[in-house]
Amino acid sequence: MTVTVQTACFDPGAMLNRLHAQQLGVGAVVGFTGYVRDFNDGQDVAGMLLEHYPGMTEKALHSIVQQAQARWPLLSVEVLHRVGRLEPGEPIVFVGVSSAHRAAAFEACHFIIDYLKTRAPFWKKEDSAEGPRWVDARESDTQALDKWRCP
Amino acid sequence: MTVTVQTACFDPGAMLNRLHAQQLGVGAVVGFTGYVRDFNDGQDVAGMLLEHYPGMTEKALHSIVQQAQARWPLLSVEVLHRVGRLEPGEPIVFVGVSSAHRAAAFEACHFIIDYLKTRAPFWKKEDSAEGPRWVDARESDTQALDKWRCP
Amino acid sequence: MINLQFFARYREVLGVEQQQLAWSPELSNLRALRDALLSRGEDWQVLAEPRLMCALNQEMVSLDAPLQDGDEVAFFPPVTGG
Amino acid sequence: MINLQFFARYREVLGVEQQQLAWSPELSNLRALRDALLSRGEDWQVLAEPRLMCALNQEMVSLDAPLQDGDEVAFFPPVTGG
Repeated sequence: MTVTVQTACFDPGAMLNRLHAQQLGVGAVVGFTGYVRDFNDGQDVAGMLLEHYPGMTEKALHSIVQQAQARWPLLSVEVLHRVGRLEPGEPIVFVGVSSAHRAAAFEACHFIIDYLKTRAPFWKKEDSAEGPRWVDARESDTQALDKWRCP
Repeated sequence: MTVTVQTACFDPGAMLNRLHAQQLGVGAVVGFTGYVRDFNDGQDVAGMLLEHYPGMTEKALHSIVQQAQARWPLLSVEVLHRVGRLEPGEPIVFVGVSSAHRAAAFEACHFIIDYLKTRAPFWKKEDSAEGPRWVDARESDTQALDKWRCP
Repeated sequence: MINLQFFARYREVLGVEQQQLAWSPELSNLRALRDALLSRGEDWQVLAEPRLMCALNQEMVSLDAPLQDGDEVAFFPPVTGG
Repeated sequence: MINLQFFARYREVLGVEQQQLAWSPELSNLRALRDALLSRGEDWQVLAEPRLMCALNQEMVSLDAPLQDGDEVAFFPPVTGG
């Protein structure tokens, strides 16, 4: 398991390929990449600044990955999240999971990004034509957690 | 949308990166890669031969992708499946989807591989210590389709 | 004419990959065609498997699908790609 | 001592990023600490927002979490990463 928080840009394809390297028990790899869009909540976005809570960020991400590992049989997990200045089209976050079978890989990857969205201390400030604005949390991100509640 | 059936090996990371290239409306990319494992159904696997139904294969894959596009708002879709001789550790299949938001990308990618598993005319013949054997279809792959039935 | 095709284990058991077959009105659907093939001998009983899959003109269909002269028909075991 | 931190919009509104605060037994939990901060003036009413989030020693907790001398406490708006 690797958790990385960095300002530098990264190559999602290279992250994806790391999840298989040399592991002949891996049958399925699922990777999620989040990108900066040029449009959000009805406004053009010229870029953004990503703030975080150093120290807590890494702890929160490790905790989320550990919850996923306790719930699904995973072989490896990679989480990378950028902070600082980002331009439209750049990748923000990568979550990749490998497993023997696909259902575990899909569910664990989706679980990790859903929890990251509501539990990891990152905040986006977008540059729009009307000046910078803090992005509002989406109710839909909180609702997304409902599907992971144990029955 | 691109659907490819080929004997040559491929680079999952390069496939993943193609799903974003130049599209500033893409917020989420989800990629699934299936690999040849060195072990299946209790036996070591030394490699496999993948047979398919040329002509129907491409039609079936296009049809599955079109169903996904009708159900979720997708920006691009890439499906690649290999045929012929494959060694343990090699990638067999890649399904990648891009969308503005993550839920659509996760669900569509998972839907496409679930349908591919039960609806696209591919057959695996594994080389094991006891000689070659045709892989049996899994009941769990048929059951996996249940989650995609419309309520 | 019906263009018949067999894949994977069925292809191996039958020793047949492709075959032309004269169409006749009794071959009204894929089930009638399958039943006619069963009468060919022991190897052909593989087509009686409950999980038999079939395609008509390269689309998966059930054995109830109607058959016409000129159709391409394929029989195969459950698919195992991905 | 309590090590107080504010992030994102709260940091900007309050003009404070980090602050030390003397601990006392009345500051029994995070809610008591938050309420004490509200009395500092108008800007501080931002901490009355119903969606206020808080962390105690870098773990997300509710306002009911008990507070001890030496703790690190952070207040911030709902997170928006990913």
